[in-house]
Amino acid sequence: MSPLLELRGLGVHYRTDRGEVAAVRDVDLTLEAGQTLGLAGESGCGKSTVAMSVLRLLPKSARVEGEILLDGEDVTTMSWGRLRAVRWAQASVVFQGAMHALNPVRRVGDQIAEPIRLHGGKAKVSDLLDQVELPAAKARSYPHELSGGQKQRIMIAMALACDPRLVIADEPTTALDVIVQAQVLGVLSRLVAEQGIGLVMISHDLSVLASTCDRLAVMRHGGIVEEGPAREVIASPTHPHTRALAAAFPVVGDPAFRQVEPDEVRESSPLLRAEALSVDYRGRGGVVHAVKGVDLEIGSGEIVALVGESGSGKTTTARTLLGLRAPTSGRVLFEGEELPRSAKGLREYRRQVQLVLQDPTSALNPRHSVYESVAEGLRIHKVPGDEAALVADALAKAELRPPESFFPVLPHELSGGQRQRVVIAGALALGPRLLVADEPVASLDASVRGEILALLLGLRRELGLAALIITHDLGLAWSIADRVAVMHEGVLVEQGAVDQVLLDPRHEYTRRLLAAVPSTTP
Amino acid sequence: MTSIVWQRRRAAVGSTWREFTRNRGGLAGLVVLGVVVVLALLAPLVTDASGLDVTKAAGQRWQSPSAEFWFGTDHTGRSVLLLTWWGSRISLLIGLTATVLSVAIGTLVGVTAAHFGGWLSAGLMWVTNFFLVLPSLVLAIALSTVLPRGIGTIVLAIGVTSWASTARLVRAQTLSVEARPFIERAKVLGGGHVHVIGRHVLPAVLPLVFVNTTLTVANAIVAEATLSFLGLGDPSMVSWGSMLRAANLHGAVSQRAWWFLLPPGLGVVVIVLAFTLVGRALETVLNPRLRGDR
Amino acid sequence: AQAQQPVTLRVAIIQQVDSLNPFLATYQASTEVGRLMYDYLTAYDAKDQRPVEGVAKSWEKSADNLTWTFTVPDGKKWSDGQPITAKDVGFTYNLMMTDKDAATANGSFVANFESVTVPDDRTVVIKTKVPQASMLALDVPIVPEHVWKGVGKIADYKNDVTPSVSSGPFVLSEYRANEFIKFKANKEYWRGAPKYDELHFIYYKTVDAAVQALDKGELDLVNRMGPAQFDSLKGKSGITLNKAQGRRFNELVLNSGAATKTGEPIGDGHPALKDVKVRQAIAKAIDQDAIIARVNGGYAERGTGPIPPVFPDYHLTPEKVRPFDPAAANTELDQAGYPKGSDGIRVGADGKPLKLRLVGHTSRAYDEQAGEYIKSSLADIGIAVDVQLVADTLLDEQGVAGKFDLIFSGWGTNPDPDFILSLHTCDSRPESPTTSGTTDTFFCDKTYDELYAKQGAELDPAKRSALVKQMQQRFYDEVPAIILGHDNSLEAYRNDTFASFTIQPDPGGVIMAQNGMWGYYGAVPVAAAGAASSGPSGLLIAGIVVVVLLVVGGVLLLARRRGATAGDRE
Amino acid sequence: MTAPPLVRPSPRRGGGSGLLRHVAGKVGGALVSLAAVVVLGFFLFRLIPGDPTVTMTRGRQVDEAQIAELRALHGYDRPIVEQFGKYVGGLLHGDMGTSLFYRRTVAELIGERVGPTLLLVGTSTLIAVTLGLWLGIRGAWRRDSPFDRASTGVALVGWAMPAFWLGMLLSMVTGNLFPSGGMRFSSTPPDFWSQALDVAHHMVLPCLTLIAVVYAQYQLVMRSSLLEEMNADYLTTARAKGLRDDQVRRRHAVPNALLPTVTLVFLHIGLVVTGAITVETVFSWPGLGLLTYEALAGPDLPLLQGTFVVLAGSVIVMNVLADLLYQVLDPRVRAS
Ligand SMILES: Nc1ncnc2c1ncn2[C@@H]1O[C@H](COP(=O)(O)OP(=O)(O)OP(=O)(O)O)[C@@H](O)[C@H]1O
Ligand SMILES: Nc1ncnc2c1ncn2[C@@H]1O[C@H](COP(=O)(O)OP(=O)(O)OP(=O)(O)O)[C@@H](O)[C@H]1O
Ligand SMILES: [Mg+2]
Ligand SMILES: [Mg+2]
Ligand code: NI
Repeated sequence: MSPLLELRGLGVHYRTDRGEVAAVRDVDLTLEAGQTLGLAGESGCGKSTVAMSVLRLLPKSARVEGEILLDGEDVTTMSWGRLRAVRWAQASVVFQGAMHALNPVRRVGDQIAEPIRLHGGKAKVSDLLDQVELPAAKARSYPHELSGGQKQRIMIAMALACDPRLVIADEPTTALDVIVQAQVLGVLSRLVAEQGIGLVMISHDLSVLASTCDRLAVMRHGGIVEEGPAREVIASPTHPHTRALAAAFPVVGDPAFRQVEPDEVRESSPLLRAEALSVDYRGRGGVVHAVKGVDLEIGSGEIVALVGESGSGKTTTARTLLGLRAPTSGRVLFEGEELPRSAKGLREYRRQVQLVLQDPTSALNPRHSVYESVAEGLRIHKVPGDEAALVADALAKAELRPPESFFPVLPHELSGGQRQRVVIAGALALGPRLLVADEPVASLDASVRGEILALLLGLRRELGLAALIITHDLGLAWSIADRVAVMHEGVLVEQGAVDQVLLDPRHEYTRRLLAAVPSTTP
Repeated sequence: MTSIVWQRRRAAVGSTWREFTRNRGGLAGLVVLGVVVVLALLAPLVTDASGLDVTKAAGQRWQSPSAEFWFGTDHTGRSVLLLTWWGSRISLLIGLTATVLSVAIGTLVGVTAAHFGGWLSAGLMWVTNFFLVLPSLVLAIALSTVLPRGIGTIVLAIGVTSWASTARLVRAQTLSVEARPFIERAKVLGGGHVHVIGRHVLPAVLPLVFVNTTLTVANAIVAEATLSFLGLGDPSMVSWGSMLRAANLHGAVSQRAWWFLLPPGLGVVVIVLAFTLVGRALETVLNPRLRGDR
Repeated sequence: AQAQQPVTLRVAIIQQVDSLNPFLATYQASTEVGRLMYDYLTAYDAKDQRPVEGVAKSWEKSADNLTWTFTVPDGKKWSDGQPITAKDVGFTYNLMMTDKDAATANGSFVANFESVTVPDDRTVVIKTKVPQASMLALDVPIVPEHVWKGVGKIADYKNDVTPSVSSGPFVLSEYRANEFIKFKANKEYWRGAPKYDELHFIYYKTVDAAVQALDKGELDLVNRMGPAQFDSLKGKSGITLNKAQGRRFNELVLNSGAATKTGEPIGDGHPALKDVKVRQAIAKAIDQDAIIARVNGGYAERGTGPIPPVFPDYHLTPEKVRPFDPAAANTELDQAGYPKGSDGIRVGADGKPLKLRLVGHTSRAYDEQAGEYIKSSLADIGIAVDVQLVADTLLDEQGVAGKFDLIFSGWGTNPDPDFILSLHTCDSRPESPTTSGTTDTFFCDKTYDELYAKQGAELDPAKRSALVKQMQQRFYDEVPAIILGHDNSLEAYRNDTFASFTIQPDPGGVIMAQNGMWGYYGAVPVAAAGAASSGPSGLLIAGIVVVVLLVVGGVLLLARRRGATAGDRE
Repeated sequence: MTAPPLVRPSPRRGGGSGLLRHVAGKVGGALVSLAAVVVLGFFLFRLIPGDPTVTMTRGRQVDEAQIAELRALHGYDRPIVEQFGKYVGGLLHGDMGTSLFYRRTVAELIGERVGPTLLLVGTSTLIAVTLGLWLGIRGAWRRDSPFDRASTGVALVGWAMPAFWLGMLLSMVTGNLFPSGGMRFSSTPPDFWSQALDVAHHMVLPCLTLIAVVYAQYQLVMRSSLLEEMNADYLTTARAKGLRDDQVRRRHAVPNALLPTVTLVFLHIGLVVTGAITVETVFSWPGLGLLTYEALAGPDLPLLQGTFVVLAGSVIVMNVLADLLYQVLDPRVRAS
């Protein structure tokens, strides 16, 4: 009997203005029924392309080589009629980004029912919703009325509509917070176990795959660099890329991942203080209390991590600390003085405290060269001295060497890590005493996360820079922070030294958060 | 340092140009525009303006095209070729100046409304929406009826009534630029309004404004022709619109004087089409949103 | 197959009809339409425009010229069969004398009436306060008393009830504002019913549209054509052209010193124009023949005085025609003390250069073109002209306020010269700087005014004619305005539907816009006209529609099919 | 013709919160806009030009007293604010003043002309929308196909043409096929079918002209908004489910792309209205556009003011309708 899915020498090329781009090269994979295959790899390595090629859903600009055998039948040579019959009835897809994969103007129930009608299945929408643990009434909803996790589950219900033998799930949990992610993964694992379907699970997050997959394939630049049983691959990666991927997800509590020596934690004088800080947003839907009475202190030379799920108010806190938003109540003290209100005063304040934004790509004006971006602050503050020398110095501190060679480069010519360094260099050029970094590595590939974190630690060591690191990733906090503050729905529920908070959580929410973190170790 | 910047700009312009030249429609439009503009500029040098004077009309009335009068003559015996040629000057002049006025107002309002927010923005947006909804030609008609006749009035009437779509576009673009984190970064670095608008917003918005300009010119030229046709133009100037008005008034249709009807109308169509094609081509080249899905 | 179509005369109407109520209607088109329904007390003969029988058949006046007795004959009937009597006449005039609204349009005719009495059904006696020359030209439609006595407020009455009760040759049968006015022949008409069944006036917004319609056979009769349009119909089969002497003239008014009745100057006219020598020089420098040839397309007659050649009794033929002579004009101006400045423009004694504004209508092509001629002609004698074309209302305002140097104007004239001559008397100037007078020239000349008074009292036609001519000669010499030309009236009709029309005067007269309804009344249809269909038949249209639908359907079907296969291809 | 240049569909609004409040806000906003039109109309036409009494009394001997009486009658002697108050008061009762040339009330004149304009504009908009949408969908679905290129090219040419010019050309080349102007022949029998056929016959050319100039809008908008949806992920989902190509288009792509287009159809009513002014002029169609043109010749300011207020006002009302329609059609905007 032939395997459920077999890829033989699959290659995909995209025709673009720049010529042909090889997105997938010579991929061989096999999946048996009832098995789960994980496909890992950083963004852009070709995971989705592989997924789409299975049902021949690639855009017209794609050229496919090799064979794609679905139950022994080659998809690439099927007639359109046959292909349409195979689609969804034999194999279905849970698309990346359920947000866009659902038709926004039709009820989700209709969308689930559509393939049933088309392929003559007898499943009932309410049963399908039940399988993904959604109430039947949700069938009457429009996509925009559902949360991200619910939409993702609708996609899964839709994928199951015609009892397919193969389901391909393309990053089904990206953009979900850890707690919802755990729910969705639970549903998928249960279905594989109960119904014996074959599942291809795609993710860039090794820890997600570790908990669900039997086998794991790691991709890089369109090719597979390592393949084997999931446990083995994660426990003893042979390829350096796999190793970098694994390292990017530190295990909380494992001292091996801790990069700050406990003795480094020293007595320090308070630099920035927030007292009973509250921030409201007044919007169409009424008032949102984003931050509610937060007390937070950062000492000089200290690294504090602010953790919490998406939407808990982390970014808002950071913005308020920098005076980008006026607090609704409470105050921010810098060296014991309240933040100035005047434009001039704020400008002075911002020479002392700098912010590194979440996404380095969008934090740089795509039209400005590295030199212009770094010199921007110098020009605004009319910093005396040789501008070029100052820029070069800042770049060098941010480990971009030789600095001169980066001067004329535009952001899109840089890698993500390099971009983040340019942003940091722009902040450093002003010689700040405190760096507020909002999710400094969230959008970066696994391989460059470590470098940026090392840079931050190095800066603290060499320049005595204090830092507030904002993240939703507890592992990150574990690896570099001195102290941790946990935020939940605008409230700081717990704060204290890293070991104490993460190893011995007091608050119930912190415990839930820790429990939901997928781990690479069983 | 600056030399590198300039070099890069030049390279960017070069690549935009290469991208543009790949669009055949846009290129054709540009060539046509170039020819027409050169012809319009050359008119006083190559032709004799006295032929526009009815008292010195060279031909008989309503002569059909002949070797002497390639496009025939009008109701006063003037050469239609000459009139069309000179008419292009007024049509282009009004089209361009009205556009400059319209785009200037639109950009100013759009950037201001997006950048400053608050009641100023709300007020400006209300005015913009009001002008957007108001049928602009009707307002332009009203304006040019009550103001003294002349080029200035037409330019004003078209400019003042047609800026709203530019303003909305610019506002949307400014908002989307200002929502980008690099604006926040500029503020964190200490930049004020002038810095943010001058260094970040305008450079990002201007290409779009430029695209919008070419499309607005097309509209302005049609608007000029329409206003002149309705008798609101400058009566002492020959423009394509006023030629068509004369054709309508003096019975070109009943005389089947196609030679008097075709040249000015085709002039408008060709110019407007050329501007539109160039504008659409530029749009695909310069508008990042459209470039992606090619 | 349709029922036998009524024989119809279809006439283009360009001007608006402001009201069908004869007491309110002031526009020329409205009075023309009104004449079809209501006879006047007397009519103008078709041939020579002398007074002939209208509602009244005969008349006599008392020795003191104050009492007029009109006799309404027996046997004339309204279209509803009721007899037309002297009571109707008395009712109409008395209504106008007592009701202010009823005097709106024609009140001036009865303003001088002392009393109107009806001693019996056949006799009307009108007493006037002072002798009135226009007693046989009372352009007042006589309305049926039995209909109008029931009308409440005259000002609000539209008079669009169909069928109308008419004394004229036609009865209103349908009225659609902006589209058409339809009349049926009045079978009761005392001169005898018209020779065809229906008369339609159809609105056209431009003459050009009407000309096209005539060409396509949608119309039978068109007037007010421009020279180009007229020429374009030359030689077309089925169309007969009628170039008639017109009653309109175009003039160029020179601001010879605008002032009120009391002589208080108004406006800002150029002072040099007060000098008659300058005005004469300007008149000499303008090539009127060229303007007629190029602007009027030759369809105009050279102007002298305001009264057109169509009224030969009063038309002026100057003993010494002023020649077109720019050289002489130049010499005269040199001698009169207006030397040329360094820029070639003459300068007056007060140091003011002779730069004149010429105001014209934007809406009139004539002004635009003639303006160019005048500009270049005057440039030859060292006078600079700035042609300003403005909207009609603005032009009116500037004209009334005397804010011009040169301005285009024009009038239509009546058979009786009194009104047109009165325009240039001192008395027709405005009361005060802020009100308007009837004059357009602001001319005020003692000699002229004396002659005007004399001709008004003169009852002998020959002597009056001489006086009128003298007045015009004075006008011609003093040049308060230059009569540029008397436009021909250009008309055309389809000779495949109508064989002939009565023109007035005959020869050389017009079909439409007469002093009477002869043109419409006397139209003779071609024998077979009833069978002629109008425009393309409904069948043809239906055919076109079907073909279009078929083509569209076919394309759609094809597209469907292609779409289906395309779906398979993906 | 200064319309929004080939506008792209505006970005969708965020989730609706309180449909009623939104509707009230829209209607309120429109009322403010209407008021602004009235104010604009009044001050534009009353303040800038000179003394209207002079125009009214042109060619008649009048003395100071009569002028004063006339001014008093029309209220020109009152302070401008009071005049404005009276004007607004009259407007609320449907009184828009009296035309200088027709010597009839503006309301009556406009009332007479609304019907023909509605007929012409309605018919041509209907056809133009159908044609435009159909061509737009076809073109976008087969992007860059010969059909797409040709239809886009033709649409652009139509878009570039001044309506009145096309009208004159059409009436010249069609010769005797269609009537030269007006809405019906005076000699047509009065029964319904003859009249309807006759009006249809008269409407062919003006309708064609208006459609040719306007449909491009709809086509280009539909095309670009469908193109925008073409790469949407839910279409891939639909294909993955095994739907046929035309099913994907009909059930998923078009309903989404139609929404912004619907708004634009209404937004562009203003353009159709301005097109109607010149087309009605060329074809002597007895509608509001022609009335505007006739008012221009004077200019007959009270009449012009009236048509200005009515034309601008109706476009504003149309836009509110469009917005409300959008609320009904788009579930994302509809209150959750
Ligand atoms: N339609 C396309 N045209 C050209 N290149 C494409 C196209 N789609 C994808 N690519 C390129 O192919 C490569 C693989 O893309 P793919 O979407 O498969 O990555 P991925 O692993 O799914 O990434 P992510 O984790 O971000 O979803 C990328 O370099 C991408 O830029
Ligand atoms: N500009 C805004 N207007 C209205 N509400 C806002 C705005 N910005 C954020 N919010 C709301 O305030 C709350 C806190 O948002 P914030 O961006 O601070 O969260 P976060 O912790 O940074 O989330 P994430 O991890 O997704 O970045 C959220 O509920 C968000 O919806
Ligand atoms: Mg992907
Ligand atoms: Mg955040
Ligand atoms: Ni809204």
